[in-house]
Amino acid sequence: MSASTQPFRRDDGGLIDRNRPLSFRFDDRAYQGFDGDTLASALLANGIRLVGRSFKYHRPRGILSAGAEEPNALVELRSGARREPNTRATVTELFEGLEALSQNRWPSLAFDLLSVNSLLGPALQAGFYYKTFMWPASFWEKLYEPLIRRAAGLGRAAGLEDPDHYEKAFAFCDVLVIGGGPAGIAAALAAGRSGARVILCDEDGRFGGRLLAERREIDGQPAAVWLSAALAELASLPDVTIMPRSTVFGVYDHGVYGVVERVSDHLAVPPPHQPRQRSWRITARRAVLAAGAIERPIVFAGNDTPGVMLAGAVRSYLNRFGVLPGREAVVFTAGDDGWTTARDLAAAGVRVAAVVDPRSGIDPALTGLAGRIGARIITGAVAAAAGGRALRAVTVREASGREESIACDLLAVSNGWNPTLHLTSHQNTRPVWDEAIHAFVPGTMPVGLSVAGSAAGRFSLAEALADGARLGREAAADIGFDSAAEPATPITDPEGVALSPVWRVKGGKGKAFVDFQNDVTDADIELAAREGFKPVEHLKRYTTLGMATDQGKTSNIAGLAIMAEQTGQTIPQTGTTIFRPPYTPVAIGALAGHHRGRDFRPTRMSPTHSWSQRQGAVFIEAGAWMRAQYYPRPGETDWLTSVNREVLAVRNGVGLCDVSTLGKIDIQGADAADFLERVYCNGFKALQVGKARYGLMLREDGFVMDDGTTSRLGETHFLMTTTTANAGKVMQHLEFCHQVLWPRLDVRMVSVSEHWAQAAIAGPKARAVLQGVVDAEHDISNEAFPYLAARAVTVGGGIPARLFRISFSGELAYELAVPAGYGEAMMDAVMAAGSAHGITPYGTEALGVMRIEKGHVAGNELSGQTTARDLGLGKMMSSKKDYLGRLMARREALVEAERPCLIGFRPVDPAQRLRAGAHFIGIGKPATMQHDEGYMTSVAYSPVLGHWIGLGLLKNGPQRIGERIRAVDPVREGDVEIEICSPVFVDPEGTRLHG
Amino acid sequence: MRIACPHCGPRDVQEFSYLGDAKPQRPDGMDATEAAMADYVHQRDNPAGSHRELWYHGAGCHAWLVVTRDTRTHAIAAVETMAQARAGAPA
Amino acid sequence: MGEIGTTWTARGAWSGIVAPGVFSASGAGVNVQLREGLGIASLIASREQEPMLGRALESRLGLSLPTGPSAVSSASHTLVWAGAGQWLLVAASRAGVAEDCAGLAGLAAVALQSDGRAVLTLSGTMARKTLAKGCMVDLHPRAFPVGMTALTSIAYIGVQLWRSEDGPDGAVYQIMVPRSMAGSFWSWLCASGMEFGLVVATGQD
Amino acid sequence: MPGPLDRNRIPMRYSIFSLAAQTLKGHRGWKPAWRDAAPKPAYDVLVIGGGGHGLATAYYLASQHGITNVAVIEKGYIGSGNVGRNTTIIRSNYLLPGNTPFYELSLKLWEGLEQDINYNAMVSQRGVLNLFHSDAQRDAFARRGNAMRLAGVDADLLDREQVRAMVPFLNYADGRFPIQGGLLQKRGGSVRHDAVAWGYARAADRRGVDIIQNCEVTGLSIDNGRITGVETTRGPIRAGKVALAVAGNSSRLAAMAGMRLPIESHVLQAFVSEGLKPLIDTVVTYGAGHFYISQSDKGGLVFGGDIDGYNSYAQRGNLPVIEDVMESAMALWPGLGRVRMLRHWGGIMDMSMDGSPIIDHTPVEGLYLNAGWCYGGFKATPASGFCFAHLIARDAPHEVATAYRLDRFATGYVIDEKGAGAQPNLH
Repeated sequence: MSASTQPFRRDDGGLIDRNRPLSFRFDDRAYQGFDGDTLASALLANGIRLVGRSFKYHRPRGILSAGAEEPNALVELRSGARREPNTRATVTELFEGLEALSQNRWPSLAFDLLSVNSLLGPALQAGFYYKTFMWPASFWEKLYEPLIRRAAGLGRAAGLEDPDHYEKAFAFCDVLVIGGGPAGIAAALAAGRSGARVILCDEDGRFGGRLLAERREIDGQPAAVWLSAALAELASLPDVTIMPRSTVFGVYDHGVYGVVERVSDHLAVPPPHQPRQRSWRITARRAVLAAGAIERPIVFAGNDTPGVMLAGAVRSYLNRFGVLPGREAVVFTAGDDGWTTARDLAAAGVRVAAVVDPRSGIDPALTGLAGRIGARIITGAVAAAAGGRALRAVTVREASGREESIACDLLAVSNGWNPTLHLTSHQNTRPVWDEAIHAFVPGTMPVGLSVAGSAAGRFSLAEALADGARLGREAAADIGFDSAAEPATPITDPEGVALSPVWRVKGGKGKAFVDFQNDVTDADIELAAREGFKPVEHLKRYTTLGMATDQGKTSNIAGLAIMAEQTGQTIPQTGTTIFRPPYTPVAIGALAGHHRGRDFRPTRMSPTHSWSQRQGAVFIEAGAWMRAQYYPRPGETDWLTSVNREVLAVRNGVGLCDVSTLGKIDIQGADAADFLERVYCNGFKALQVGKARYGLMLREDGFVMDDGTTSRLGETHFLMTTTTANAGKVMQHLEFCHQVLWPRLDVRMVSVSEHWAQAAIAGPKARAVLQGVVDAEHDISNEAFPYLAARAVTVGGGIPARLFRISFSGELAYELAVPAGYGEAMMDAVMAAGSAHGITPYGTEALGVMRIEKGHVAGNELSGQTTARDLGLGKMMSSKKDYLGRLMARREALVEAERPCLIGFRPVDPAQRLRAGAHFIGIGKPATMQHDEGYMTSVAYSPVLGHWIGLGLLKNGPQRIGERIRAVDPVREGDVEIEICSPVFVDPEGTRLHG
Repeated sequence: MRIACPHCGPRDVQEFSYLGDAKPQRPDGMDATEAAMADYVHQRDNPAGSHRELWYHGAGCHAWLVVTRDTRTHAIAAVETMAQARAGAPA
Repeated sequence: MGEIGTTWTARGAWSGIVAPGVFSASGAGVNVQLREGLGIASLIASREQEPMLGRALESRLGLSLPTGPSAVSSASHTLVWAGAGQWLLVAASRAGVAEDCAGLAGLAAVALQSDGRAVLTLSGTMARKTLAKGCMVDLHPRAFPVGMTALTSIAYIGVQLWRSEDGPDGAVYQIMVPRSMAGSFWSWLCASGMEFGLVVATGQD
Repeated sequence: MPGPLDRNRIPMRYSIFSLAAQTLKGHRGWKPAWRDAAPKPAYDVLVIGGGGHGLATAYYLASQHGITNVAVIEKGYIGSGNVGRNTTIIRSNYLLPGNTPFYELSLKLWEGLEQDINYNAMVSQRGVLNLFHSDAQRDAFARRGNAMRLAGVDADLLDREQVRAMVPFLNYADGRFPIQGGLLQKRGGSVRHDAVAWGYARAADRRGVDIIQNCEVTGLSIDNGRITGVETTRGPIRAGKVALAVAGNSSRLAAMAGMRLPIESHVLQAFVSEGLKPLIDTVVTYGAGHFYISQSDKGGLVFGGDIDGYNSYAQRGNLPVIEDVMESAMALWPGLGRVRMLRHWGGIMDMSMDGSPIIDHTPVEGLYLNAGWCYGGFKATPASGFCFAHLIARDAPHEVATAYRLDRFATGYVIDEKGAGAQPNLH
């Protein structure tokens, strides 16, 4: 395959596979690139310069860099539900069929109507919006803001459910090496040779870092030779893991690193069962940061014109991708490094019109090079670039002030490099200024992290290799992995690193950009200084400098330098911003992993779940559980019909309900009773063996925490039940009480919630049914097994079970517990035994109706804001013992007479419906907060009474039975006259219970 | 963040839940005063620096632990079981 | 099961959740053996009775009580550390576990858990890589040798896992999760292991 | 009434006209938004803390009470605390009578803020929608919505279909915790957070308040139980009254006066996505996890979740909570999978024992405390300043802030919206 369709592709060279052409589309036109290309290199190979429009002014923008720092070349990658906005073309590996659209332009990239903003530019300076759009106030939401919002933003999110899946993973290592360039590889080799477990990550799909972009020699041979040998050795070390396409995005406490691995992003769609991305939590005892450095642009008029490119990026495109970023180049450099670009351009056949360098006394080796490649040397600076959608010429100003225009389609800019030290500041430590290299270098480091090579401001290849080897070795040795003799550091070819940075060239015509992506100009920074936004955080927040998706990777320093110039301070006096994680933006899906949709959190299934399914249950989420809500029968069209039937079946006959979800805690020990005395507000010492008791637990602050029945199975053996919702919380609480408060108590506890399936059998015929289930040797007659009896029995011919005579419904009722595996068999056996009695399965709705009919409190009343007294349970609070919450429950506010207390309600007009959440207001009183007397906690339709009933908390409630009041429900436009009544609506004498 | 559980070894913070300052001691018994209890329940030193605090290894061994941690840096100086903490606590 | 002369049928913890089969387009990197019918009891040593408990178990089962996070096994029983002063006794058959514990009164608080756990054995060349997608504990062979156990959580589900042995394809892990969350655990395991290929079998070993 | 002003020092009013005029002059005429003042030896009132609450307090001392011999001292730069680190939500959807009128005053002040302080803080009343996922949650939201309506606050209880019509892109298909409806406060919304600090600073400065940056308090001068001034890194400053408005650092300052507070400092993380074209035009909170999300005028999705849960002054958190937030995001809104999180950061929250704030005297005469804002401090900024200024000026609480007493933990008159009890990390 020839490169003829790619006019800017070099004939040979580079790390692309010319035998594997790939088709792709950009803005709906078809192009070709090669395997090994990035989208950016493929676009450049096809002569595409204009790739996007800027954020505020909609200026035409091209490709600035060849890496993750790219501020301009952001595209919408892929289409439909897979569309990924703001994707950097420079790090997007080309794949067959890739589709990308330019963004932030309308109607088209070449002709963008919003570029009119450029004309408004003078008014749209930093902070302009703080100064206007204030009148009239209502216009903000109606007019100004919608306009601003529509114009703002970059790409368009897919807006559809992401079809790909993600996962998480956890890894551990002795030494994590971040960055797979020469320093990182040397570090991984040194650590790996010692036997340490090493993980080497690089964001690129290919290891080698800058070596891939440079024409360098190591030990007298092309660097590629060293590189392949080093990678082969790493691959041979069993405890070294190499992770390509893996970005270490954040440094967290105690050696935890966040890493995102782009498993399938280099493919059109993920292969079957493969995630798109995987987010890793890597725990490393030591880490070496070898993330390299990021080249710095120079601020001058028109510096954002497509065709102005970082000089190092030019070398990447030439050498790694075999692409000519232009045909007529000018190099503008403030250091020796730019001259290398001139050399490489010439070697690739690009005409270098001039090398512009403001420095005097440049190394003659460099100036000699210019002569050999036929480039003019101009001592001066580029003051402006012109061309609009593609660079046509640059204005060069000599030291004398003389200006001339030089035609070119590529300007390579070199202003030195900033260490990629972002990760070092993730724990809020600040980088420090190194005057010798005119750059910030890492300051105080996160514990366990060291920095090698360019990331430490040691920019030469020789330093990278030496640093890497030394730090990799030291990191391993630090934790006990000693290497044999240190191998000699490889010898590299010479390189120049002299630099005298130029932050800004003033006086050119047009806007000079500091932050390309947020369209922050030098004038914006000057304005910020004028208005007093001088501290660097103010500068950043006022101008939005460094706040774009690139977090200012190419802009922060120039911004600081210009502010320093305005305030007459140095750069370090002006300050630096700390970089916040993530290093590069991370897909939300990746960090969520498996946990979305149904898998957001585990679902707990009762051991009788499939039995309920077979009975046709409608299920409902109840905290972590799925519970049977009701069991509709054919012909029942609404839930209330089903629930009414279930309630009446229980009240008139017998019903069966799964209650396995209750928390069950086995408590044993000589002091178990004493322990219960302290955690419950009511007494437990006197509870007889074989009996159950209702217990109420307070928090230490005196409010009710949880309730449940606790049974004494033996002298030193109790079984506590908790509410479903609080099971875990109560277990933790009891462990706290035992381990922290009262370690001297001889008590042991363990959750047995999962082992037991439990069902309530309730209704006048419950005993008759149970007698057909419980093995005959157990006498469960009313005399032998009275109310609140709790004993071990057997069922089904010897299966160990527990039977409790307790009732939530107020009926004669039992709870039967069997090992969970027998849960469904128990339900079947109870149904079979009950068939003659018309037994009916009932769900949580009917359970709720019956507990409201009986005035029992549940979750809506146990709100954490109620006291025992509020709930009518004040008498349970013992005065004879110390227990959790005893003293705080006595506080003034908790015993105030006026506190709303639990009471019952019924509508004066029985046809009217009640609603939980309605507030109580006196008849004739205005519905205002001042007249609010409480609220309805729970309501139900009572099929026994034939009308709605409610429980609620009302000021002086118990003293007001018979009084009428209103249940006001403005959010549902309800206002119902209700009568205050006893909270026990059914069988207030409790005769059914004892039947 | 990692916490080295004395029973289980170093584990991710995700396995633990936090209660707070380990210093306040519950005024136990019938003689305790409401004021002392209110202080125990509500008042905290809340230092910026070394802090002895209670953590619960809920997703692990269910042990309550005393962790000495710097609230400015999150650096952990010690993790003790309740028994160790009591043995080492100043009288 | 069916240790008792009952007509009731017990339902396994994995029943209705996962059945034997192959879950993948290709490959068989992960073997899952669903284990039903184990006897499980939690033992918490009574105050100052840990040495006595150890001796009782030693004489009864020939296993010495682990004092740290490890598991010891005989042909029929495993004792797994489950927190300070706590263990799980895992018997190959649930029928005998109550009897195993019968002599421990006074030495330990015993609570049966046989039906409260869903248990599986995970092995295969990709077992560790699969576990790494949810397990927050370092399972490298050096960090997690044969016999080691961890109480931890995977995908927000509490697990007890131990490396029971090394087989031909490397480490073999035993994993226990709460019965009520077996479905969610399988959802995670299946999603995590599919790329390597999961082969599920039932195991009465 | 405004105090005496130095007319020459007043910067010009901000308006479309001044902007146009300055545009023609190349913006050369803009003056500093506030003076960078040096400390004077003494002030009538010294406000410690140059965050939103401190600056608002100073502004209202001047504008409402004519007290202008006031300085705000800030250890770093103004707005460096939570006012510049939050998720910018404003609302007054509170349940309890101790809270609702206060937050409603705050919302009313937000509604007139820009005209009052002549600074566009982009107060955007786009609505705050709290979703519910169970019957019990619906009942609780009905209770809360009704409490709001009784207090004169707008509230609408939406069913599932009404929610779907408003935010159709959420997960209504296979959510672990299905969306059943929501409580909507239409007047809630968001504000450009930094602008609040700058706007109050500029407005206070115009009324004569000194704003002193890089001035850290190192000690409180207390004489016979009465405050007389403070020691700072820029020397001692005398003051008749000293007002603490230092959020996460409240306990550290209180300790200088020998006080312990019912407060723990916790880290709350916040997140922003890359800039996107408009996706969501309201604030949504997920009721089945801790998660809230909105979109800034610049296009970034701004979102957050639960606090990390441990005491921290580090202004940063850890991965478990970050992942929890992302999982909630995906559970609620599966279309976010390919949207990228751009930055995350943390703030220090002064978590109180009942989840509600304190605006009160302290046992030290002349020393006033404004603290315990938990993670709700931003929305409270105007009313906090307004009521704190009232307390300082008149030595009596403002009528909507009478419940925010320091002694309420001893008396039991706690304001516990969640019913979580005296454990700060559960609020």
